[in-house]
Amino acid sequence: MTQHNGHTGQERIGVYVCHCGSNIAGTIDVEAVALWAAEHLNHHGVVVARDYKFMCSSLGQELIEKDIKELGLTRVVVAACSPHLHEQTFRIACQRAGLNPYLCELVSIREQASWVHTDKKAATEKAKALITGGVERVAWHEPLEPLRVPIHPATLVVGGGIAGIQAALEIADAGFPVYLVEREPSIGGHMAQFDKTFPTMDCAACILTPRMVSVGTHPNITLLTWSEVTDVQGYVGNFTVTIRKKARYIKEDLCTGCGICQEKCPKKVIDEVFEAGLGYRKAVYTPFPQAVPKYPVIDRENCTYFQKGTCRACEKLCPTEAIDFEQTDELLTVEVGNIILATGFDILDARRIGQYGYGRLANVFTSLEFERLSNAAGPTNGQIVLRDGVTQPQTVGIIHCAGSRDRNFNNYCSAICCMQSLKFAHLVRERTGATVYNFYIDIRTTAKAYDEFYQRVLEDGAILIRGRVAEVTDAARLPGEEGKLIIQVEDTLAGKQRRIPVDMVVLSVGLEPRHDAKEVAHRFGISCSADGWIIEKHPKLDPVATMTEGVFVAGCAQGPKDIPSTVAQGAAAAARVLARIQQKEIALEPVRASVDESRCSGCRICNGLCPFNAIIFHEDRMVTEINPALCQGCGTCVAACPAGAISGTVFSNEQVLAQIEGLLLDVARRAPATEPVPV
Amino acid sequence: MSKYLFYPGCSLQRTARPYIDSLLAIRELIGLELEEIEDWNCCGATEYVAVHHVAAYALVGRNLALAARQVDGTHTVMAACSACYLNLAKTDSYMRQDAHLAQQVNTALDAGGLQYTPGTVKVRHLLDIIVNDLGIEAVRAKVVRPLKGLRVAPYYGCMIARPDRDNRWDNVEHPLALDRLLKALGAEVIDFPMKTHCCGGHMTQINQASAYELIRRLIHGAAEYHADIMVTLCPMCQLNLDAYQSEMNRYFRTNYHVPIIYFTQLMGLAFGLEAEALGLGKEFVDPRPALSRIGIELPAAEPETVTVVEQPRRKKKDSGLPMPRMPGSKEADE
Amino acid sequence: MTEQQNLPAYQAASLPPFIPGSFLKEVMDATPGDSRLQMCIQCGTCGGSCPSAADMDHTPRQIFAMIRADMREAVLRSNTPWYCVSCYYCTVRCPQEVHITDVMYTLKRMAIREKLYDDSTAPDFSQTFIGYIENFGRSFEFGLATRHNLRHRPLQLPSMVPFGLGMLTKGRMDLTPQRIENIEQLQAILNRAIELEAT
Amino acid sequence: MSDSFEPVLIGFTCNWCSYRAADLAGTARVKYPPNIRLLRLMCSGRLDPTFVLKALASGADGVLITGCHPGECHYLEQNYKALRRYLLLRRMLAQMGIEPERVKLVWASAAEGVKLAQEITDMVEEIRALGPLNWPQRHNGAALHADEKAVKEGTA
Repeated sequence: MTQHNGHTGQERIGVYVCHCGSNIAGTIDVEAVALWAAEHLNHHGVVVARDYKFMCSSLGQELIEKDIKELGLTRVVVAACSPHLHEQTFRIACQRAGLNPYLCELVSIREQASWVHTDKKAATEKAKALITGGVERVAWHEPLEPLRVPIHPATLVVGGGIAGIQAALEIADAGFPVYLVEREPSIGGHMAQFDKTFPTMDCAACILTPRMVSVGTHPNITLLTWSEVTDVQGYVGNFTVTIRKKARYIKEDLCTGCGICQEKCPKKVIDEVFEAGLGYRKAVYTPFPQAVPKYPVIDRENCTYFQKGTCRACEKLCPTEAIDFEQTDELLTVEVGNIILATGFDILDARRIGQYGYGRLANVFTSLEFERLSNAAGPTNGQIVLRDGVTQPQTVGIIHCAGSRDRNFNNYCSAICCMQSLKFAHLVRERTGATVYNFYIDIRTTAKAYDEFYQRVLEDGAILIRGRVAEVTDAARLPGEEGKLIIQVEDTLAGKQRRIPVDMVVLSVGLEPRHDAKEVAHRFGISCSADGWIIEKHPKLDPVATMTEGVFVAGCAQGPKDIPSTVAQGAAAAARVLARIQQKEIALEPVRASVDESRCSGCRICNGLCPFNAIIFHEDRMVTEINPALCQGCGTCVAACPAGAISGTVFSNEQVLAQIEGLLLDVARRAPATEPVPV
Repeated sequence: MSKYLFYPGCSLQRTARPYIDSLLAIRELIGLELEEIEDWNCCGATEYVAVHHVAAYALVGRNLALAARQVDGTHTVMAACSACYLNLAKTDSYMRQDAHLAQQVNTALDAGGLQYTPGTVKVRHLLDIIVNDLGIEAVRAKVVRPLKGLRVAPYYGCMIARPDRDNRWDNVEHPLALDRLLKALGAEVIDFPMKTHCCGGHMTQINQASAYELIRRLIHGAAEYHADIMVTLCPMCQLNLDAYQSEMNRYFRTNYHVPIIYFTQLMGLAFGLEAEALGLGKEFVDPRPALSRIGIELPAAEPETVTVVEQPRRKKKDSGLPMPRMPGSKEADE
Repeated sequence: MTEQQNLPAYQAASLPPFIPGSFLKEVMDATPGDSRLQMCIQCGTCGGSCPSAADMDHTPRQIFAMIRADMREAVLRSNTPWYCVSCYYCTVRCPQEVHITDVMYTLKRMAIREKLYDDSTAPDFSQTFIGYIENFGRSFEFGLATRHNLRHRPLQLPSMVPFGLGMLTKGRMDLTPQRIENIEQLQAILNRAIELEAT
Repeated sequence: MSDSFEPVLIGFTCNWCSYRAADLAGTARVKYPPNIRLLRLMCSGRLDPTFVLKALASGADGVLITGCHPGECHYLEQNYKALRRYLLLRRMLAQMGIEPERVKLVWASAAEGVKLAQEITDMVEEIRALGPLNWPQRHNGAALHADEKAVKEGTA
C-alpha cells in the first residue's frame, strides 16, 4: 500500500483506488494512478489518494473512515467496481465516519476499464480521466437524505413449480400474504411430470403432492392458476400488479372436482403440455389427478361447444351445475411489496437437431416423453415401450447433451442431463432389463451423492460410451441393423467409429429459457442474459436478487438447475423477501427534480413531458411545480427547461458538466481557444 | 423472367452435359434467364485447395471478379454444380471474414488487372433459386405429365446443404426443398434417410474400395426403399453413382440397378419435353425401364423385364403413442 | 492503443498467443478465417460423422489431439486428411464450430509441401488436377483419368476401358482439353498468389 | 500514446440499460477500445443537449448517446424525447460546420453488453476516420447558446 498526501483545497476530497486483487491491478497501474491523483488533482481539492488491495474489505473501508475523521475529508471518491455492486458499501462507510453518505462517488474502473481493455498504458490513462471526472463531479454533491417508503407486506410469486411453491410456503408460514400466479390449470410444474427423482429415486409425486396441497389450503396464500401477470407498475415496496384470470368456464365455488365432466367429454386431444405430447386429455380437463386446485378448465380451442356451437355434455352431466360457458377473463389488481419470479424452463425442441431424427423416427423420444413413459400415472402406466404402445425395447440408447454444450443450439451445459440420463438408464435396467447405452461427452455428477449414483448405474450394467452421437438413422447398412435405429458415434476411448443398433433412443434434451422469458422479464423491469436466462444481481454473492429492487428470482428461470438447488433458491428468495418485509420500510435513491419558482417563466415546455403526472402547473401564479412523491427522477424535465429553473438531485447540471470537464481534462488543450459554452 | 449470372463449371461442359442440356431446355418454362460469366475458369473442385492456399482462393476470386464486372440488374451468381457453388460461396464468405486473405487474393488478382470486393455478388445454387425465387407453384403450374407412380429418392449430396453459411436450407441434416419440388412434379418421394450422405467424392480416383463402399451405401439405401430412380443435383454425385455403379456391383458381387438422373431432367419430363432434349439416354444405368413403367417411353427403349417388388410401406399404427408434430409436415406431404 | 480487429478470437484475446511456435498455432495460422481448432473438446462428433472413418488411421478427433501434442510428423504422415471426402458433416455438426474440413485441407497442403505422405495416390491426383487448371484454366477428365490411372493403377487400366469408352461415346468426355481465352491472365494471378504463399 | 490520432469519445449511458450493458461487457470481458469515457445519467431523457456541446467543446472528438430500446424505457417513454433532441442536435451541428456523425445515438438493453462494445468499437473507428474535431472559428459562445436554446424549445 502506498500513500500520497497532497495539499488542501476548498473541498477536502479523498481518492481511493482499488486493486480488486488483480482484477483492476492486472491491467491498470493503480499505484501510479493514486500517486498521480495526489500530485495532479490537488488543485481540484484532492488531499489524499491511496490504493489498496480490496477497498471493499473491512480494512479498506476502515482506511476511508480513518481519513474522514483524521484528515477532515468532505468528499470521497472510490475508484473500483460498478456502483451497482458497491456504492452502498462505501456510502455506509462514509456514514459510519460521520459523513453524509451521498457525498461519496464511485468510479467504475473495473467494468469500464480493466476488464474491457488490454492495453495497460491506455487503460491506466483512461482510469485517470475517469477519476478526474469523479473528483470534479463529487465537489458538487450535496448532502441528501434517502427517501423512505413503506413496504407492502404482501408478496407476488410468479410460477407454481417447485421453486414458486417453496417460496410461497416459506413466506405464508411466516405469516405474510402471498399471491401465487400460475399460467397452467394446476401448480406442480415440471416436477409433477417426473416419475422418480435422482439420486435417491424417491417418487416425485410422493414428495411434491403434500406441498401442493399445503399451497392450496394455506390461509395466507391466494392461489391464482390459469392466470397470468399482464402489467406491473410501481417500485420496491409498492408494486401494483394486474393479473389476468383466464376464464375457466367452471364456477369454482360450485365445482367439487368430481371429474364427471372429464369422463364424459367426447373430445380427446393430445396433451402437449403435461403429457409432453405422449398422451391424451379431454377438452375439459385437470392436467393430472392430484392437480391443485382440483377444478378443471375448458380448453376453448378444442371444446366442441365453443368451436361448433353444440355439445354441452359436461354442462348436462355436472351434478353441481358448475359449468359456465358465459364466463369471461377477469382482471385483478393487487398491491404487493415484493415479487419472486419462478417461471421455470422449457425444453429444447428436439426437432431442431436434424441428425437425431426426432419427429421423423418414431422411436426417438425426448427426456420429457420418457419421464411420462416411465411414470406409473403416465399414458402407458409406467410401461417403457416403443411408440407402438406395446413392444418393450431390447436395447435403449440414451444420448446426453442433446442440444446443450453446442454452439449450433445452446452453448451452455444444462446441468441436469447427466444425472437425468443416468436415472433413465437405471429405470430401463430395472424395469425392462434391456441393454442400455449412455453416450456422453463428460459425466458431470458434482453434487452430494450424485457420483455414488453414477457408480450404482454402472453396477446396474449400463454401458457408458464416451462420444457425442453423430447421428441416429434407420438406414441399415450392415447385417443386424435392419429394422433398428442405428446410433453412429465415435467411441472416443476406443478411437473407433461404431454403429450401435438399438430399439429406442432417448434424447436428454437441454433446458431453455421459457419461450416468452424476454417479454416476462421486460414486464417486471429486469434483464435476461444473451442466452435468455434472468440475470441475477451477483452470480455468487446475490444469486436470487435482480438488478431491480424488490424483484427476486428462483429456480430454473435464473438458469438450469436440479430440484435441490431449485428448492434452495425458492427458500432463499423467500428469506430475502421476509427480511425486507420485517424492515417495514425501504430507503430509495433521493434522485428527484424540483422547480425554482423564482426562475420559472411559466413557458410550460416541461408540462407534457412527465409520464408520472408529477408536474403540476399553477395557473394563478403561472409557475410549474413538481410533486416529489410522484417524481421518479428520470430528469427529462431538467434537461428540457430553457430557463434552467428545474434542477435534479444527484444528476444536476453542475454535477454532469463538471464531470464532463473532468473526464476531458487531459485533452482540454485540443478545445477551441474561446470557451464556446457558458457553464 | 428472373435473370441470374451463370457459372456453369467444367463438369457441365463435359461429364454433366445432360444437366446443362436439361437446364437450358426448361429455363424458359420456369422463367429463368441466364447470362454466362465470360471466360470463367475452373473452381478448383476439392483439389486446388489441397495444394495451394492463396492460389486456391485467387482461382475462384477471378471468377467472382469477372462476375462482378457483369453485375447489371442482378448480382446473384447461380451455380448448378455443388462443388462450384460451395467454392464460390466459400471464397466470398472467407474474404468477408478474413481481411488478410481478402487482401492477398486481391493482390494476386491485381496481377491480372482484376479486383473483387467481397460481398459484391451473392452465390446461390440452382435448386435454391428454383424453390425459393421462382417458387414451387410456378413449377407445378407447368406440369403437363405428372410423374404419378414414380418412386424417387431425392439425393442432395453434401456441398449444397453443407456448410450452410447463409441459412438457405430448412435443415442441413434433412432438407426438404428437393422433396417438395419433386412432389410438385407428381412423383412419389421417399423419405430417403441418406439424402445428404456422401457419394464418395474424389475417392473414385484415389481409393476405389472406399469409394465403392460409399456408393454402395447410397444405392443400397435407395434399393431398400424401393426407389425406381434417384435424383441428383450435382455432377460429381451423378458420375460416381451412375458411371461407377456397375464397378461397385462387380466389387461387392451385388446386382443393384438404380438409375441416377438430374432433377432438371425429371422436371423436363413432367413439363412434357422430349427425352432427347433433356439429355436422357447418356446414362450408364438405364432409366428407361423405370420411366416406361409410368408411361414415359424414351426412344430406342429396349424391352427389359423388371421385377416389380411390392413396396412395404411403413405401417401407420392407431393404437400407439402419438408422434411429435413436425413443422411444415403438411406441406411436405403435398 | 486500439484493439486488434479481424483477428481470430485466440489472437485478439488479452492473453499472449498460446504456446508460441506450436504446431497447433501453425495449423490455425495456415487455415483461412478463424478455424477455432483450439476449441476442440474431443467429443468425437467428427469421428462419428465421418463416412471414411473406417479407412483412416486416426479419427479426426485423434488428429486434433495429436496436433495439440505437437506430433507434427505423425499428423502429416497420417492418411486421415487424404481420406476426407469434403462432405462437411463434421463441420456442421461440430458443437464447437471447428472448421474441420478446412483444417484437413491445411494438413494436406502441409504434407504436400514437406512431402510427408506414405501413399502418393491422393496427393498426385490433386497435383495432376491442378496442373490441368494451370495450363488450360479448365479441368480435363480424360487426361486426368488416363494419366492418373497409368501412374497409379496401370494393371486396372484395361478394366476402366468400358468406363472411358462409355463416357466418350455418350458425349460426356472429350479427347482434348478446353482452354479459357485469357489463360495468361489466370496464370499471372496464380503465379502472384503462389509467390504470396511463399512469403 | 503514439503520434497517430487517437480520438477521445464521451459516452452518455442510462442507469437502467446501457450502463448495465457496460457492466455486463465488463463482467463478460468483452473488449473495446479505451478511447471512450462513459458517464451515467438516470435516463437518456436527462440528456441536455448542452452536455453534448460541452463535451465537444472540452476536447471530445465524438459523443455516443445510449439509451433503452424504444418501448423499453424505465421511465416509460423518455427515450423518445432523447431521440427527438438528438435528431435536432445533429441538424444544428451541421449548421455549425461540425460533422453530425460525431454524435450518435444507439439503443442498448442491459443484456446487450456485446452489442454496446461493438457500437463503441465501430464509433471509435468512424471518428478516427473523421479525424480530430476542429472547431469552426466563427462560432462564439453566444451563438452556441442561442442554438442550444432553440434545440430545447423545438424538441421538448
